[in-house]
This record gives sequence, structure tokens and C-alpha cells, in this order.
Amino acid sequence: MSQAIAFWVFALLLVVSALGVVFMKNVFHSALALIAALLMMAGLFITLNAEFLAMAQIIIYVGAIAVIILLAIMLTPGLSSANRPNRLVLPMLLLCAVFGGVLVISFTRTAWQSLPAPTSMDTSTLAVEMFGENGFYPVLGIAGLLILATIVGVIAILRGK
Amino acid sequence: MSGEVVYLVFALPILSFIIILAFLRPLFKGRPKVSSYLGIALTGISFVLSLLLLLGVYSGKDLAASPLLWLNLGNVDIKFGAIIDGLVAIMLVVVTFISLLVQIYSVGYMRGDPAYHRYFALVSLFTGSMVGLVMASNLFWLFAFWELVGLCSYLLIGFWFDRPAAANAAKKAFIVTRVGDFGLLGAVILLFTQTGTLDIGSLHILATSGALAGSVLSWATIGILMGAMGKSAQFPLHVWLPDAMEGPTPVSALIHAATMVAAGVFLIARMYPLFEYSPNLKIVAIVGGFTAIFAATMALVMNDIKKVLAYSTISQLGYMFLGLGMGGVSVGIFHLFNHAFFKALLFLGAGSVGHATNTFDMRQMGGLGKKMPWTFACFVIASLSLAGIYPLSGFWSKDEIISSASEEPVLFYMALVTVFFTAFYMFRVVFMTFSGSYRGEKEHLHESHKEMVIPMVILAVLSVFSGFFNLNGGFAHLLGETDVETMGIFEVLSHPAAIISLLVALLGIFLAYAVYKKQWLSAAGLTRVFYPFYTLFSKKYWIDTFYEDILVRRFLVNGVFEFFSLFDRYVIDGLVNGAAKAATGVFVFFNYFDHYVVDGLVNGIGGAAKSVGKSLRHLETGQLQLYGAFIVLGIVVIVMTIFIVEVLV
Amino acid sequence: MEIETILPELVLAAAATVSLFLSSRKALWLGVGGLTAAIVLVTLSWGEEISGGFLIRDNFSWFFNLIFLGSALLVLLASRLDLILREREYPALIIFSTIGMTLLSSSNDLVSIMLSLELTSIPLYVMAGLGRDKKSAEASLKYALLGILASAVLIFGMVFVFGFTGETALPKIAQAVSKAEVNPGLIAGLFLMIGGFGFKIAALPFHMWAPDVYEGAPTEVTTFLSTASKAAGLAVLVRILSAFEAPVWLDWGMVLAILSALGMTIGNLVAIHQTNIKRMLAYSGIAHTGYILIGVASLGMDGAALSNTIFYIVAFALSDMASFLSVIAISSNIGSDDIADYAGIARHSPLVALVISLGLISLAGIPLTAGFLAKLYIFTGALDSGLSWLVIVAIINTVISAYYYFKVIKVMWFDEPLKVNRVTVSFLLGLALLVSSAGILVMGIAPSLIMNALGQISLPF
Amino acid sequence: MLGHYLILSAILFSIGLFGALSRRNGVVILMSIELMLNAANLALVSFSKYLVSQPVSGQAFVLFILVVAAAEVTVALAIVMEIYRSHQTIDVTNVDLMKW
Repeated sequence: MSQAIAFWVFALLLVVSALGVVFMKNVFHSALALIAALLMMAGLFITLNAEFLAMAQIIIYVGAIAVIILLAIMLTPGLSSANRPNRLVLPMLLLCAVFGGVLVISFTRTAWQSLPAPTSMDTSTLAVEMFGENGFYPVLGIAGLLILATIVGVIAILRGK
Repeated sequence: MSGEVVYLVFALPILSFIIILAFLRPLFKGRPKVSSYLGIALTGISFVLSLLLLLGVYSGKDLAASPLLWLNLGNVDIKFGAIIDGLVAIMLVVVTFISLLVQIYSVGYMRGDPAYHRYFALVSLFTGSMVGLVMASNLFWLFAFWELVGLCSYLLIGFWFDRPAAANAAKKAFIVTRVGDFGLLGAVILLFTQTGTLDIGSLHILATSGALAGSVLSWATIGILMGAMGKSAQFPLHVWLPDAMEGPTPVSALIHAATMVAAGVFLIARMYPLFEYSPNLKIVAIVGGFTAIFAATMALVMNDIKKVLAYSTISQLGYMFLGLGMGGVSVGIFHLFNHAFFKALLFLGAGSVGHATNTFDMRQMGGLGKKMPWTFACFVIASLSLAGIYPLSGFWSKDEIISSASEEPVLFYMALVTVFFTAFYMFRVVFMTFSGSYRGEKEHLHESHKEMVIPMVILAVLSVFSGFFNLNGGFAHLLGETDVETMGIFEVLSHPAAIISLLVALLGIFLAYAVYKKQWLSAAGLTRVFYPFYTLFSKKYWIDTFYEDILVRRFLVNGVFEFFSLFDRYVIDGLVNGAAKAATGVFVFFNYFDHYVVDGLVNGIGGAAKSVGKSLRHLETGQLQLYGAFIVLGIVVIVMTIFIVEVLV
Repeated sequence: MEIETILPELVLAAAATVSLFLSSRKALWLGVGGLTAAIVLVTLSWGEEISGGFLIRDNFSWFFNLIFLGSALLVLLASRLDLILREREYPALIIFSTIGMTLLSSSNDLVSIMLSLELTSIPLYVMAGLGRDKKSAEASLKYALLGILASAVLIFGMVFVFGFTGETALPKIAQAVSKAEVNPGLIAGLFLMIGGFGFKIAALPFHMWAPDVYEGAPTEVTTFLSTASKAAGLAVLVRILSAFEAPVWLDWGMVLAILSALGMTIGNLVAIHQTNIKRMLAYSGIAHTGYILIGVASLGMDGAALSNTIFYIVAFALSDMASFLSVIAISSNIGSDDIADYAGIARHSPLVALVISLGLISLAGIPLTAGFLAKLYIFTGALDSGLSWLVIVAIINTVISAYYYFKVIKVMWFDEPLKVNRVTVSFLLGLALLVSSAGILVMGIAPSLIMNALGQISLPF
Repeated sequence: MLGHYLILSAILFSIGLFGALSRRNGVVILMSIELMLNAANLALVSFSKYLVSQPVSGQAFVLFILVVAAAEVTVALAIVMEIYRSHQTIDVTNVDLMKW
């Protein structure tokens, strides 16, 4: 029951702040709304017993990504010009509504192969999943290369001519 | 040694062609000899390899070359493979050997020609394509190389394309042989549609097992024969060959001895099982016998030494057809084998004489025997061999043909008369050219360069001895014939047919001696007596005239070409224009559609406040979000369609 | 996971990282050396099959790795010196992207597919902007934003698949899918993923970025995009689709066939009206993606479809490589990508004109070139799978496409020259041109050389 | 309960998509795409809670999506800043030098 209440609260706030990201006139406000949305997401993760992810969400998303965006907006004055819709806003709305409908149909009409009861999980099972036998750790190598490539790329872009 | 060596025999001349054209010609402009050395070296290696193959086959080794897969379409494999048997080995040796000698000879003969590189490149390609034709295990490839050989001969006959005669001769050779090629192509298509295979070995099995018989086999062999008649210049498709003398003389040697014209004879030998089981073997013999005597008559009256040799080749090819038709593969191919050496020698000799005197007209020659002793000696040996004088090589193969023809009296007598004519015209050439006194204008005649003489001497030796190959049946054995009648070197003289043909040949030589050496009979007198025949022969039976004036000019040019140009003008152009218009129309429609319908739709939905026209002006493509929308739209349409089709229905 | 599973990647990663600390020229040579070493390693591994959880190195991935490494090497050799001198990260970026591709084609798990796809794409987003002018920046922006959007869509598709099967490993997914009943979630998942990969390979209707990005990006990067990157997308698409082969109700073959027909038709029709050669080649590439999708669509139905498809990919990569590399040579000399400015180039620079003509002829599918046999194989394979309507559309399209390819050839060989400056080609670029044109001819004349190798490739599922 | 989370995820994804397709500002587009990725994360985590036999492989997946998101947004942000430098605008509708 308490999970349901928490879900509805977080879900409502998440949708509101997501709409805020899209519709706020000021880009700076949009970024703040994004941070709010990401925090709500962390809350939802906790309702789903994913505490570690909630923490990662806050550290990585809020602490890194959102802050980078905020910094970029503040340091580059041009980036904060007003958040206006383009001319295609109504067709896009229709398109996205249809797309959302398709997603909802897919989600609700699928017979998900449900298991009898949710197994208990905590951060240690995630650790086993990541670093145990047959864990995901080899993929971390690719992730590391990805970060390296990103850094090199950003340097290449911003170094200029 | 494995059988795959045969691919090397084929690849080396082709490689030489590519290297000369791609690298030597642009890079060694000033040093043309590099090309000839490369060509000679690679052809030489090819020759040695084919000799090894021949020895391998002769010693009974089972040589096979696994095919290289070229193309795989569904269930059909098109393979590039090689057959290695006695026939192929012999042909490979002949082709590479003659080509090697011709190239050595050409080093001297073509000296100073501005297109030296091109010449050697083409000769290499010619050799390579002929090798490919010979070894092909599949009719598809055989036909491809058959056409390539035709193309090369076109390029070489027209080598000096700035001379109109050469260009015309090349065109004529190309077109006339093409008539035969249609027959061959028809046969190939017929065989493929009826049997589903073009593999020569499988076709042989189908023919000998009787699975392939009746009208299919009959029509297929007719088609093959047509192809062979075109390439081997058999009546009535012989007209291109005398004109082909316009090419460089060494090329004539190559064409007449080993490559182009031999292809026809080879083709019949290759497809022999099909002929054996069809009613058409006799036709081969008749075509051959008739062509032999028919061409010999024209050779009697020609004044151009190369023209005489050309008609002589046609005549000898007729012999080979006769031999194939009456005797079998080994009889025909044995004559081809011997003929290759002495005919190449005769052409090289003629080239040597022509090189010295700057003409090929025998009326401008005479008395050259003293000035050019080596050429003279070689030429006489070759002439004796061609005339069929014991014990030179021509005697042996010609004897086999004549004795196998003795079953059909008409063909037998035609062959004997041809022997007489052959001896007469060859010694007419010998006496007119080498004896008496010089009638030409050019001074300081001298023997040719040693590059030219050495190949001639080698060929002369072979012209004497190559006939002994079959003394104990070795040659026939090589071609897979088991019950061979062996004839000793002396026993053969007890054979009546041999004695008769030898006497007839000597009679011919004597007559030539009487007329052109001793002038006991005057040539002019003979001409007067046989005036109608003389005219008929020297006008070449008006066949060329008939082809050129009536068939080509009246009928083709005025009729068919006119039709084609009309067809071209109205139908093809109409189609092309129509298609272009249609394509433009589609695009214009597409553009309109895009401009008005797509944009209009997008705007019509979104542009509540703005008029459609105004939006159109502002709504530009190049918008990345529109691109993104299309990604999403695509997915939505696909997924929804599938939902509707698969899930909800 | 054994270390030799990723030995080529390790070599490449080391080369890329070290090259960051070197001067531009040395970085270039280190990159060339690293790629060559990786090519050698991959070639030596041919025939081995190493399966290591997230990665599976089989002949399929080895062969595709050769395509990527070869393209990267040729592109690096052909790159203009001023670009390399100005952008010292450029070799490292190319190599990072190549590592992404080799991992992508070997990935056996949704997570590693996602990560290596990003590793492939992110350096490409950056490289598209290395032209350092407005057009190049625009290309970079369009490619990056749309690419990120597409990968978000792709990831959402993966979420569906994960939700349905509970697995991220492809073999287990294949197992679960084969037992599945008619199911909206799986359909949405598969086609969201196809949308994401369709973006990568520029298949209609996910193609619209391609002309703009191809035009704006430095031609070296365009070459890389149109050859290696497209091949990488196709490789992973084929692998994913082969996991979804079993259920008959999931008829992705028909969807791909329709996308293929649309792509060919629209790509070719729009290409006719292009005046910029890079843009024209972009639309031609969209059309060729359509041809390739014919082969992909018949994967489930025809045993030879896999080798036919890969043959087409190689043939297209070589032909496009020859064309784009010649464009590099020409445009760095005449300073224009307009087809009209190519007038009479053959007069003073016949060799370059010859190479680009060869590339275009092969793209048009004229016999004795790789493109002809590639089309022949694909078409016959499609006929065997009963896609005869698609073959008819494809043949009509081939005829249409000949028009704009030959228009360029005509302009180069027969029009009066506008400019007199000769196209000079550096040694390395000349080498790259030679290799690609030799490849076109060899494949066109002796396809069995490569077909035999392709016969040893099979799908894992 | 699973259905609720999934529908929320679908809504969030659609909002993000709408933002990405309809906003002129490049940075907002990026932020909207972040919302789409978050929607994917949400669905993954709820799957791994309610359905999946290996409970946390979905969570591990999410961790890697976080990496991808970080990398993407960094590079894209740099590119947007570069566009601002060359075009003096980050209105993507004005970035249309190349078209048709």
C-alpha cells in the first residue's frame, strides 16, 4: 500500500516535471525541472527495491549530467535563449500521442511471462550480477573505452581550429 | 607434376598481354624490345610446360586439373576447368611452339614498327585465348575463348589499320566467321536447353550412351560444324582467309598454322563423339573434300605468294576435315600437327622473301635462291612436305587421309587431284620465286636477320621429321585410338594408295618444273588453252563478288540496314524518349506530391492559424526534427500495421 | 573471457590511446600500424570460433571485422594531410569507432550491442564536425541529435525484448522468442530496434540524415560512414534478426522487403536530381541499402542469402570507397563537390577519372565489376525465396540508377574542361585508390575467391 | 502494479519524444532525450522487479544505460556549443544550410 502511494506521488511529480522540461519558457528552468524529474525517478527506483540504482541515478544523472548541462547553459549565454516550439508542434504532438498509444498497447496487451513472486533483492545481488561469475564486468571494458572516446571527442570538438 | 599446370600454360601469355599493355607500353616507350623479350620468355615457359604435359600424357600418367569455381548461381555452377588429354596436349604444344617461334621471328620482322608493343601484346593474347579454347572443359568457356580468338585475329589482321585494305580485311574476317559463330552459339544453346549441362565430358558420355540422339544431336552437330567451317575457312565461308593476308606475315603464320584456323578442326575433334553418333560425319568429309580441291584450283593462278599460301591453307584444312570425316580424330589432327610446322615455315619464308624484296608479287621476284640460301632451302623443304613427298612429314599424314578416303571413290579421286594441284602450285611458287633471274626493282637483296632464319631452320627440321611420330602408331595412341595399323618406314611404299599419291605429286612437281623452270610449255599458252578455267579461278569463282555486291551491298545495306535504321529511329528512340518522359513524370509527380501533399498535410494539421501557402514557404526541409519525426513515423506505421494484421485481427 | 577474444581490440585501443600523445604524423602512422596489426590478427583467427559470453568471435564477426578494419585503413591512408595535421585526435577517433564496430559485429548480448554501438557512433558524431565550417558543424549536429534519438528508440526496443524474454544474451533471447506466441510487446521491441539500426544503415524511412551529413562531413568521414558504419549496422541487424527467425507471425522479412523497395525507389529517384556528388552518392547509398535489404529480407528463406548479402556489402563498400576516395582526390584539387565542376576531368587526370568511373560503374551494376555479380547473387537469391515482385522493382531501379551514375561519367569524360589544374594524388591516396579499384575488378572477375570464404560463414542461431 | 510502471514509462518516453521533436533549443532536445532514456530505465527496473528470473540483470542494464546517457549528452552538448560558435544560434530549425 505504501508502495502504491509512493508510486502515485512520484509518478505524478515525474510527469509534471517532465512536462516542465519540455514546456518551460526559460531553458534554465527546464534544466531545473530535469533535475526534479531525475530525483523523482530515483524515488521510483527505491519503490522498486533498486536502492543502488537510485543512488547512482542521483550521483551520475543529477550530480554529473544535469550539472554539466546547467554549467553549459550558464557559461554559454547563447544556450539559454528561449525554449520555443517549432512550427511542427501540433503534428509532432499527434505523432507522439500515437506513438505513446502504441507503446501503451504493447505494454498492456503483452502476456509478460510473470514469475510467481518477486525475489528479494538488494545491492549485494546487483554486485554479484555485475562482478560474479558470468557477470557484466567484461562489458565494463567497452564502457571504459566509450568514456575514453567521449573525452577525446569532446576535446577534439572544443579545441577548435 | 600435377595437371593444374595447364592453368599456368594459359595464364602466362595472358599475363604477358596484361603486363605489356599496362606497364611496358607506357613505361618503356623507347625500348620496345622489352615487350618482345617478355612475350618470348613467358610463351617459352608455357611451351616447356605444355611439352611436360604432353610427355606426362604420353607416358600414360593420369593428369587432371580440378576446376576453378567461377560463379555459382542457385543450382548451376559455372566452372572454369581444363581437360587434359592427348588432343589437348598436342594442341597446346603446337600452339605455344608456333607462337614462340613466330614471336622470335617477329623480333626481326617487326623491327622499327611504331606499334611494336601492341603487336606483342596482341600476339600474347591471341596465344592465351587459343590455349584457353583448347583446354576448356566447358562449352561456355570454349565459346567465350572462341570469340576472343576471333577478336584477336580481327585486331591482328587489321594491325596496320591505317591501310584501308587491312581494315577491310579485318572486318571481313570478323563478319564472315561470325556467320559460323551463330551456328555454334545455336548449338551451345540447344545442347544446354536439352541436356542442362555444357560440360564437354558429360556431353560425350550423353552422346556415346545414346541419351543424346536424334534430331537434337543432328542439329547440334550441324551448328558446331558451321562454327568450325567459319573459323577454319571451309567453303562457302572461306572468303575471309585470303584477305587476311593484310596482317603482318608472322601473324599469318600464326593464324594459318596454330591458332585461328586450327580452332575449327580442333572443335570437331573435341566434339567428335557427338559427330560419331550423328549422321553428319559424312557431311564433314564432303565439305572437306570439296573445299580441298576447290581452294587448290584458286591457288593455281594467284600471283601473290601469300595468296597462294592462303588458298593452300584452305585446301589443307579441307584435307583435315576430310580426314576427320573419313578416318577419325587422329587422322585429321595428325595432318593438323604436321601442317602446323610446314605451313608456318612457308609463311615465315614468304615473309622473309617479302621483307627482302618489299613485295609479295611473285612476278617481281625470281632468282632469290642464290641471294637467300637459307630461306630457299627451308622453303623447298616445306614445299616438298606440303606436296606430300616421301619421307617428309606431309607425306605421312596425307597418305593416311587418302587411304582412309579410298572407301568413297568420289572423295578419293578429288583428294588425288588435289594432291596434283598442290604439288604443282607449290613448285610454281618455288620456281617463280627462287629460280631464274631477278625481275624486281629493289637492289642489294640479302638474307634476313638471324632471328628470322633460326625459327625457319627449326621448323624445317620439324617439317622433315614430325611425320615419324606416328610410324609406330604413337600419335594415334596418344589420341586414344587403340587398334592402330602400324606402318614401317619402308613398308608404307607397298601400299597402293601411297604409291599412287606419291606419283601424282611427282607429276605435279614435274609439270611445274616443265612450265616455270625449263619453260618447255609456256605459262601464257597454258592460260590460253584453259582460258575459261583461268578466269573462273582467278576471279575466285566470283564468290567474293557475290557476297560483297549482291549480299552485302544490295541486300544488307539497302534492305536490312535501312530497316534497322528505321527501327532505330522510330522504335528505339521512341522507347528511350518515352521512358525518359515517364521517369521525369514520376519525379515531377513525386515532387508535387512532396511539395503539396506531404507538406500540405503536415501544415494542414498544424497550421490552424496560418494559411497553407504561407506555411509552405516557411516549412523547409533540412530540418533535423522532421527527419526525427520520420524515424518515429516509420516505426509507428510498421508496428501499427503489424498489430492490425497479426494481433488485432 | 579469454584475452585472445579481444586481442585485435586491445591492439587497436593501445594504438589509439598512445597516438593521442604523439605528433599528428606519428599518430597517423601508429594508427596505420595498429590497424594493419589488427588485420593480421583477425586474418590469422579466421576459422576459429571463440565464444565468451558477451562476445562471440565466429567467422561472421571475423569477416565483418576485416571489412571495418580494411575500410578504416583505406580511409586513414586516404585522408588529406591538412586534416590530419589540424586534427590530431582524428586517427584515434577513427580507431575508437572501428573498435566499436568490431565489437558490435561480435556482440552476443544486448548490453554489449548497446555499448559498442555507442562506441561506434560517438567518434563519428565528432568526426562529422571536423571540417570546421558551418556545413560540417551542421552535419555533426544533425547526426548527433538524430543518432542519440535513434539510440534512445533502439534502447527502448531492447527494453521490450528484455521484458519479454528476461534475458540480455542473444542465444537465450532466440530460445525464448522461438517459443513465443503472437505478442505485441515483442513486435514493438523488434521494430523499435530495427528503427534504431535502420538509422545506422540509412534505410528508408530512417535515412533522412544521410544526405545532409554526407554532404557536410569531411569526405574522409563520409567515406567511413558509408562503408564501415553501414556495414556495422548491417552486421548487427543480421545477427539480431537471426535471433528472431523462428516465429512465423513475426514477419520482419516482408517489412524489410517493403522498406527495401521504398528505399531503392526513392533513393534513386531523388539521386537523379542531385548536383552535389556527395549528396548524390548519399542517395545512391540509400538505394543500395535497399538492395542489401533484399538479401536481409530473404535471410530466413534462402540458405545462400547470408553469403549473398555479405558479398553485396563488400562489393558496395569497395565501390563506394573507390568513388568517395576519388571525390577526396578531386575536391581537394578543384575545391568543389559539384558534379558540373567535374567537367572534362578525364582530359587532364584520366587515372582518377578512371577509378571513380569504375566505382560508379560497379555501383550501377555493370558486368565484370563487383557490383554486377553482387546484384546478380542477391536477385537470384530473392527469386529463390519467392520475392519476385521485389526483384522486378530492383531491376527497374537498377535501370533508373544507371542514368545518374553515367551522367557523372559523361560529364567527366566528354564535357569541355572548365578548370585546367591537374588532380594530383598523394602516394597513400593513390595506394588506397588502387586497392579499392583492384578489389572491384577481382570480385567482379573471380567472385569465387571471396564466395568460398563467405561459404564458411553461418549464422549463430 | 507492473502495468502502472510500464504505462508511466510509456508516457515519459512520449513526453521526451515530443520534446525532442518539437523544441527549437538544442539543449532542451538533449534534455528531452534524457527523459526518453530514463523511461527505458524505469521499464527495465520494473521488469526486473516483477518478472525476470535473474532479478538484477535489468538493473545492470540500467547502469550501462547511465554510462551511455552520460557519454551521449556530453558529446552532444559539446556539439551544440560548437554550433553556437559557428552559427550564433542553437535554434535547430535555423540549422538548415543543407537541404533537399
